[in-house]
Amino acid sequence: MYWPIDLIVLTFVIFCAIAAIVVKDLLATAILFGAYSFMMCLLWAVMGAVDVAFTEASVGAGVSTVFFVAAIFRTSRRTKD
Amino acid sequence: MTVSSNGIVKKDGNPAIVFLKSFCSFLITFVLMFLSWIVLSGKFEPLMLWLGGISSFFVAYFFYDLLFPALGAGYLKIFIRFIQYCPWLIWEIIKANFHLLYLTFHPRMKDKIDPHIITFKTNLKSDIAITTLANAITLTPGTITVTADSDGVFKVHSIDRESAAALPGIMLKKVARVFGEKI
Amino acid sequence: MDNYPVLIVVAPLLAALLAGFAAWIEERLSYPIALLGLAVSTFAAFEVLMQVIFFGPIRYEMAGWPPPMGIEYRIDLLNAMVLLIVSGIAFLNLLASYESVNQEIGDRTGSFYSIYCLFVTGLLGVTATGDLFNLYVLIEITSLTSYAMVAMGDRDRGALASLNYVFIGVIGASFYLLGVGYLYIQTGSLNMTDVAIILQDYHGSSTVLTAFVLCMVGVWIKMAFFPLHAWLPNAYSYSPVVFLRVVAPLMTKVMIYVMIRLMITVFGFNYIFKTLNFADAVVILATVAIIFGGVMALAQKNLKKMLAYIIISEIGYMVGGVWMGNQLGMTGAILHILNDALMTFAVFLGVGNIIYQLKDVDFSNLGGLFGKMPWTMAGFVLAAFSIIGIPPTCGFFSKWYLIMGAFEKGAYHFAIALIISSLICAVLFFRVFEICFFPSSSQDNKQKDVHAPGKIEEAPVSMLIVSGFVSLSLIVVGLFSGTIVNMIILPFLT
Amino acid sequence: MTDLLALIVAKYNYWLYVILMMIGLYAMIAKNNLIKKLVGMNIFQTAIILFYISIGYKKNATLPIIENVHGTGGGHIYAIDYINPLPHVLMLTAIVVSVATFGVAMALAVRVYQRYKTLEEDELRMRLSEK
Amino acid sequence: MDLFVVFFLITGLIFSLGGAIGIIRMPDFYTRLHPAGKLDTLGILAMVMGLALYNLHHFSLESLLLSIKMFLIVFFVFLASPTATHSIVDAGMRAGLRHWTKKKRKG
Amino acid sequence: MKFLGFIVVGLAGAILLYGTGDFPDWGDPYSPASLHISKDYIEKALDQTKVPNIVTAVLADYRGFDTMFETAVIFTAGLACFLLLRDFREKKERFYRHTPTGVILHVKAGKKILDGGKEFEYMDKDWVPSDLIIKTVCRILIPFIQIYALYVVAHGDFSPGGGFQGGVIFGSSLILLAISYNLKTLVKRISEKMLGVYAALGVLIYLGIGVICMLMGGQFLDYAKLAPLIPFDSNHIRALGMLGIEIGVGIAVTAVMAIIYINIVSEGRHDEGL
Amino acid sequence: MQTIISIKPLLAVLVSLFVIPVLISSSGKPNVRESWIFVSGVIKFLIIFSMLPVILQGNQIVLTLFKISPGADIAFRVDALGMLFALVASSLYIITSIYSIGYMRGLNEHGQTRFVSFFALALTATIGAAFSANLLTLYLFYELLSLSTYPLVVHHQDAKSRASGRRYLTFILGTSIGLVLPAMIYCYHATGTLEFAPGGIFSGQLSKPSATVLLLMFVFGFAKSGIMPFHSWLPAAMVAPTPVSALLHAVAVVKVGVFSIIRVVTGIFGVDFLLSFNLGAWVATIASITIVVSSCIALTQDELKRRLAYSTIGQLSYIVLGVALLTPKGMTGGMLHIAMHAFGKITLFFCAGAIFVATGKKYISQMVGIGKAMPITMAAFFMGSLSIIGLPPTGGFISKWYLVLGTLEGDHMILLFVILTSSLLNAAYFMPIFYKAFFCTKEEAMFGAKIVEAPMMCVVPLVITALISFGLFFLPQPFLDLAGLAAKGFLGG
Amino acid sequence: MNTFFLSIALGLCFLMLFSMYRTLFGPTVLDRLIGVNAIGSKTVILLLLIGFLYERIDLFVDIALAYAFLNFIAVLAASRYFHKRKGLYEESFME
Repeated sequence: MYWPIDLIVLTFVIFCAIAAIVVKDLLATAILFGAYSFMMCLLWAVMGAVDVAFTEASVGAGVSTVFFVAAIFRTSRRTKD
Repeated sequence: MTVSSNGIVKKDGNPAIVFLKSFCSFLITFVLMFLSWIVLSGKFEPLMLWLGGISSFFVAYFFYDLLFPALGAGYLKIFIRFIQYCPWLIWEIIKANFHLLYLTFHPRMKDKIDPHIITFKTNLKSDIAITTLANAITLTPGTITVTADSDGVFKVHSIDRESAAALPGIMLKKVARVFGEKI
Repeated sequence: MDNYPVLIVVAPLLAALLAGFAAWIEERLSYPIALLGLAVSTFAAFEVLMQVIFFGPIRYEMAGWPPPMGIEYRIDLLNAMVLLIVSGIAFLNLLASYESVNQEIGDRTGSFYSIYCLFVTGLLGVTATGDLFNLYVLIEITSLTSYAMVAMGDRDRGALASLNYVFIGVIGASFYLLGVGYLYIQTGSLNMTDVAIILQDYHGSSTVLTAFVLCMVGVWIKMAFFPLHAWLPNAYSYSPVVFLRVVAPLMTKVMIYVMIRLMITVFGFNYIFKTLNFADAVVILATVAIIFGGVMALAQKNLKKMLAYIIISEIGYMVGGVWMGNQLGMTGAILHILNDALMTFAVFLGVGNIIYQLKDVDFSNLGGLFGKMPWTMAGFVLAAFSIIGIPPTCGFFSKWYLIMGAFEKGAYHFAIALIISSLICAVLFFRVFEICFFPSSSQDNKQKDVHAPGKIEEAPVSMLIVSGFVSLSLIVVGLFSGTIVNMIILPFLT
Repeated sequence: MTDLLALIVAKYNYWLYVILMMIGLYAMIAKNNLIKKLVGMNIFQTAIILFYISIGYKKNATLPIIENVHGTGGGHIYAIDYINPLPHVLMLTAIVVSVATFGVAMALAVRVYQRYKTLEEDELRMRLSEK
Repeated sequence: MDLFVVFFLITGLIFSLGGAIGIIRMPDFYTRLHPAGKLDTLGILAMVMGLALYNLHHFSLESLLLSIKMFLIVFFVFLASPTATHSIVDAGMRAGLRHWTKKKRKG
Repeated sequence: MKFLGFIVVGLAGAILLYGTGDFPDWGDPYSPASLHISKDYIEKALDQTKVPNIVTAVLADYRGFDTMFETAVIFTAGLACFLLLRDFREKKERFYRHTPTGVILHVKAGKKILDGGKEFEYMDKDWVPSDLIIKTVCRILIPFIQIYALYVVAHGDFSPGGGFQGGVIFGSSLILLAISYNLKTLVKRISEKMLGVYAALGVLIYLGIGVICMLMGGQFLDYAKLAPLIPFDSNHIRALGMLGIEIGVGIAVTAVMAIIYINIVSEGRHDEGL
Repeated sequence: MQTIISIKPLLAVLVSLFVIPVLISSSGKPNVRESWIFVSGVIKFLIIFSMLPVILQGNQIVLTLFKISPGADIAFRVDALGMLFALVASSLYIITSIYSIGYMRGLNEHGQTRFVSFFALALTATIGAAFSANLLTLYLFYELLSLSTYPLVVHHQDAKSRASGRRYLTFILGTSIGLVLPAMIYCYHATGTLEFAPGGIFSGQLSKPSATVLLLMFVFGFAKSGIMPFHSWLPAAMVAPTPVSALLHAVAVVKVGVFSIIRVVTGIFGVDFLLSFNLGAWVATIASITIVVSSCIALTQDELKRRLAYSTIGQLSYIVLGVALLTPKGMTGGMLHIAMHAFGKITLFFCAGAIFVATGKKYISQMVGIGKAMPITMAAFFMGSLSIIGLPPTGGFISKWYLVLGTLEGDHMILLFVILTSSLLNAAYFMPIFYKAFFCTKEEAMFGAKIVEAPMMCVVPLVITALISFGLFFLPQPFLDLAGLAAKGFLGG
Repeated sequence: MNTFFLSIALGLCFLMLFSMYRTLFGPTVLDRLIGVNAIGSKTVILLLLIGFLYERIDLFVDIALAYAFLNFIAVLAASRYFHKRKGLYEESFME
């Protein structure tokens, strides 16, 4: 029933994933990765996996991104690819 | 009673009064937390209420100084005045948004806008007042607070001239009134 | 007491947590706590093995839910044996490594013991469980602890090696998880026996085939089977000795166990050797692994790295034996799990003692060690003989069965590879012995200057006792391998 | 045409999960930067989660949380009305594992950077061979 | 009642649309923040209000609490969104991003 | 490497796509996965455990053993970060700022600033004053986030969420404190030692419940055997057991998230972060 | 024929194993240490000797230690052949231990404790191999022997000895792991047993080609026997101290190789089986080639010990040849040659060692006139070489006599020719030594009056062995009986 | 009403595309941050809408709330980076 939403969000997810690994700035990667997690969370919610969505929201969007930024803060943003 | 920049309450003065003040602060936090719990939970079984009580106690015990670092007398007053201030703010926000909507959809948007940064100083003292004003500025017409420091100096980015012209103006007065400060 | 099966796993976990506590409160307590936990675990494993031998397989239902719904521990002979190996070796290693930990880890020993116990918990859980997903979680515990431990050893290169290990490890575990997913979508169950029953109707399904391939690739990555081995040498050679001594013997063996478990219990021999037909290819791969590991080991200049490549070679033995698809090969592989665990442990105990005194095990440093650490080296020599496969050490007997299995299947290339690998091991170890035992007098003087004479002494007694015990057990196990085969392996296989 | 659409609707989730997984795997194998690899790793893991959640989904079913507990005495619970909860459970665990791995890997990356002042693999290799 | 709901939702959608378009069209980072920070916030307000109203269809204590909970989101967003905006703008300033000015474009 | 990557990826993708061939349709209610054990879970969970959220019931009860190890994984991660990064060595030089005047003092290694120096603030070379607005807003928000987190922990039985999610949110609130003020504030409020102890305590609660069940004569984690210990509500004993372990998970996760964050962001020095 | 279960074989094996810790613990006190060695040697000999009557009555002593898998246990069985070999080895061990005291102290060698410990270990392995009941046990002790002699070979720890040690291991371990192990496992796989049975264990499982390959794998695999082309470890191993060369590389190690070949040929393949495929000829051919070639090489060697080593290679092949004849006389002769050659060759090595101790000379060309300086030694040397050449009145004559009879019995004229030729060659490479030693002018003599006999401890043993090999001509009884008994057993008589 | 909600949800998805554009291509990191922030706020609504579609709004409110919190934290952390580390690199081709 919700497959249009599902499909659109899934497409976004794939865009985000590609962008996250192509972009040439690690902070941007971190941010895109956050967006990726948001999308994933939405996707789980659409598919009815509320618990997973909740976890993904709290982990992917919150903690993971923060860890990521923290790690970049302590290392470097530079990347060649 | 002062608050250092790292958020730890420094207790000076009479220990009894300090304790009383902390306790009041704790109590208010507790009540607030418990109310939040009830709103969130929506269950009135004894177990849940007990859990809520414990949780609220826990949060209030460890973090009361965050919510009410300096317990003044007028919190209730401020709260009421803040409620009164809200509708006005919302109205302002809606106005601002229509303005912005207009700008956004305008075909020659780039002629309409003229971003620049203005700086002004206010006499607001308390953190909370400054923050409220800053957030209000951010939410209302075409302006975003860039920095606001504890001396009350604001740096504002505004999207066009007329938005900038309105500052600080009436908003400052309103906020100052809410928090009982001099302008 | 009926709760022994779960006690095996829970005791180390409890010890890990209490050691973690103690790390903050009174750090000296951590060591006895960890030791106690592992001792309890070993005892429970021993009890379970006895029960299984005399009364047949044990099923333990977690939380009292019947198997397909809940998680169950299903302990049969193979399980019980591996459990005893794992807990016993972990316990002995801990017994031997008090001084070594103090020397290497320094100011956070409490946490170290905690993470060590967690690692052991993971391995034991992997071995004991009868649930596919539970297996994954426990694999991840072992992996995570390994990542941390590998990075702790070498301040310089450890982190990088560990990070590469993380990538590979995650790919491996994820492949396994995917495989489980493919199984789940086809069967709807996660319990091994349950899945096996349902799978019988789906032998032709492409999903099951994919699931099988994925599971195997995942497990192979984790065990560092030949084309997927790249992580192992670095990861092992940079980890601290205490950990090395337990990860090198146990990690790969437990993964081999997982492979056997998947092959026997979940997919079934009929499926693998009748429906599918790439067993020969895997045996060839194993052959290549054996040769490759040996050849690479020849090229190494560092004892740890050399041993790491030998481990890769040994993995080839076991995988080849299992995929031989006959009883002899399987017997050999299972016996080799035991033997290889013991002999790798023994050899690394020796290496550990050397490192305790020398800090470095490049070949150039080892001159004349025998004179200085005779007991250590005696143990090392025994272990080396076992790896070469000289009777009556245990390494010979598993090789015996493996070669017989190869003959039975007609996989002569595998048998030849085994022989060649033995020869290579002989070359490798005698090269080491030559340096350690008979330093040529001309070089002797130079090397004496390197570590001022008399500075190197024998390792602490606790290390020596364990080392001696394990080395002797190599012979004992070798001599009683007939008993082991008859009491444990053959009943399991038939 | 409708058949094709039906097929696509029936399977696209699985196909897209494969694509996602390939992206992650590619990043893990071929990217030069260690943090990029980490991102790839996470994408890979999420792809698996997507796969599992897709298994669990059922059309015209509701969430696996039974509503109105006190009212259930009247009606029986039918499995077909509820989305399969088991994959969700498994994936909760998997997410936890992945975030734990992620944290540890980040810590490792910080350590690597402390030592070598770079996170690029080729530069790291160069540093190693210099030594 | 439904009419209100529809109205609120549509209004919210329009505001959000404005925000989205603004993000695309605005010439530089600082100006983009204006629609992003404000229009979206108001969009959320409107839409949540609509949904909360809809939720009150079957009026009960539970649904009332639920609606209050939704407003909690709004309250939260109203606190957080300007702060986030401010934080981003501050970051831009500190990062040394120069803002777009009319003069420059002409010159 | 790129080429190899393409080959491997292509191969893996091909295998996986091949495997999808025999899949049941997406969302098919009659797929094997939906018919076998998940059916039992859905239909029996409420009766057997009195927990309406089937996911929680399965997570914490039927497959509670998994979840225990999941918690152990989290604990491991925290421990690993501590072991990997924690650096007890003192920095070579330190900077202190005198709060009232803003004068910055430079202190060499080994020397300590006057102990009564409450007015001195430790700082790093990339120290910036924390932003007033952010600070104030976060100050207000953090208690609410925390009560929400606790709510999530407690309501794992009825709504999505549970120990892990609640713990993560609570941990995030601590992280938020560190971001909006500075890391020292967080470390002062909840010491490293406390975090370590909490992390172990959380898992220990979980494990302890399991062991108590065992001591009461049941299987490991068999909550039904807890009934004699709890005087009321023996009908919901399994739900209560689950609540207990959710609390344990929550504590552990909170502590571990804070540990990981603190260690990563300060390279293990616990002095200065984002 | 009775089968008696007794613990004596185990005791015989373990005596010198258990003495090792004692040796190590008394490493600071040489006298105590050496008396222990002597005591253990005597005990061992006595245990073995006590079994002799039982064996001579045609009985067997068996003992199973560990059950590994059916048909392949760790087990001992004492039969005539094993008894013969064990008797020779253990008796010579006593003598050698006395000799090594003199030699090692005379040269003031380093690492004496290590030396004697591994020496004892090597003897354990030798006796174990002699008493093995099946191929698995034999292989076990064979490997143990290889490993325990390695430290003895590299005893000097210089570059040369390390190179020799490497060569030694390469050949011994390489062949045993590379050839014997797979062959053995194949046997077990094909037949399900590895027991040495009088008629062999194969009963039609093997075709001729595979049997040939298997036999060759065994024969070449037991490279300790010095069969060409896997012989070159033996001359290389001569860098070891002379007691090692004497006991191990003239008696224990090489004889274990030969002994293993005999065991395999008779116990695994069985005489009938070999005859039916005419496989004995293969082995005989290889042995003949080895005999002739090694004797020729020996002619060219200048270093005394190397010359003896090549002589050993040739003599060992006599034994193999004798067994490969597959006739009663031939086999008796072959097995008898184990004993005869042992006593003869050990005398020669003792002499070489004594010369080295006394003069420090290794090369024959440097030994001009030595007979006058060391008359006793050189007399013993003469006696020993007579035995090796096979001239009466020495024990060597008897075994060679039986060999010749064997060739006649089997109608192998070429082999007879080979034996005779090589005896001539033997004479040709020994006689120049005497010539140099005794027949020289005063001017040519390289040794002044300073040079006297080696220490007492060196001289006495070599005299004893020389006398024994002399005495064996007149009293070959126990050995001859044992060899005959063994041959009868193997031929299914 | 469900159809209406669905169409609103699709509309929001469509709007998300714009924000997504900023996130994917936005010249500077901070532009991406804006995009993410905007996506986050839309997702909150989407979650609520899905809740209505499933008729289980009580569950989805929790998620939405958590989502709002955590989005805020993530954005704050990312922007906080720039408070401490200067420089946007040579990415600034936006003029």
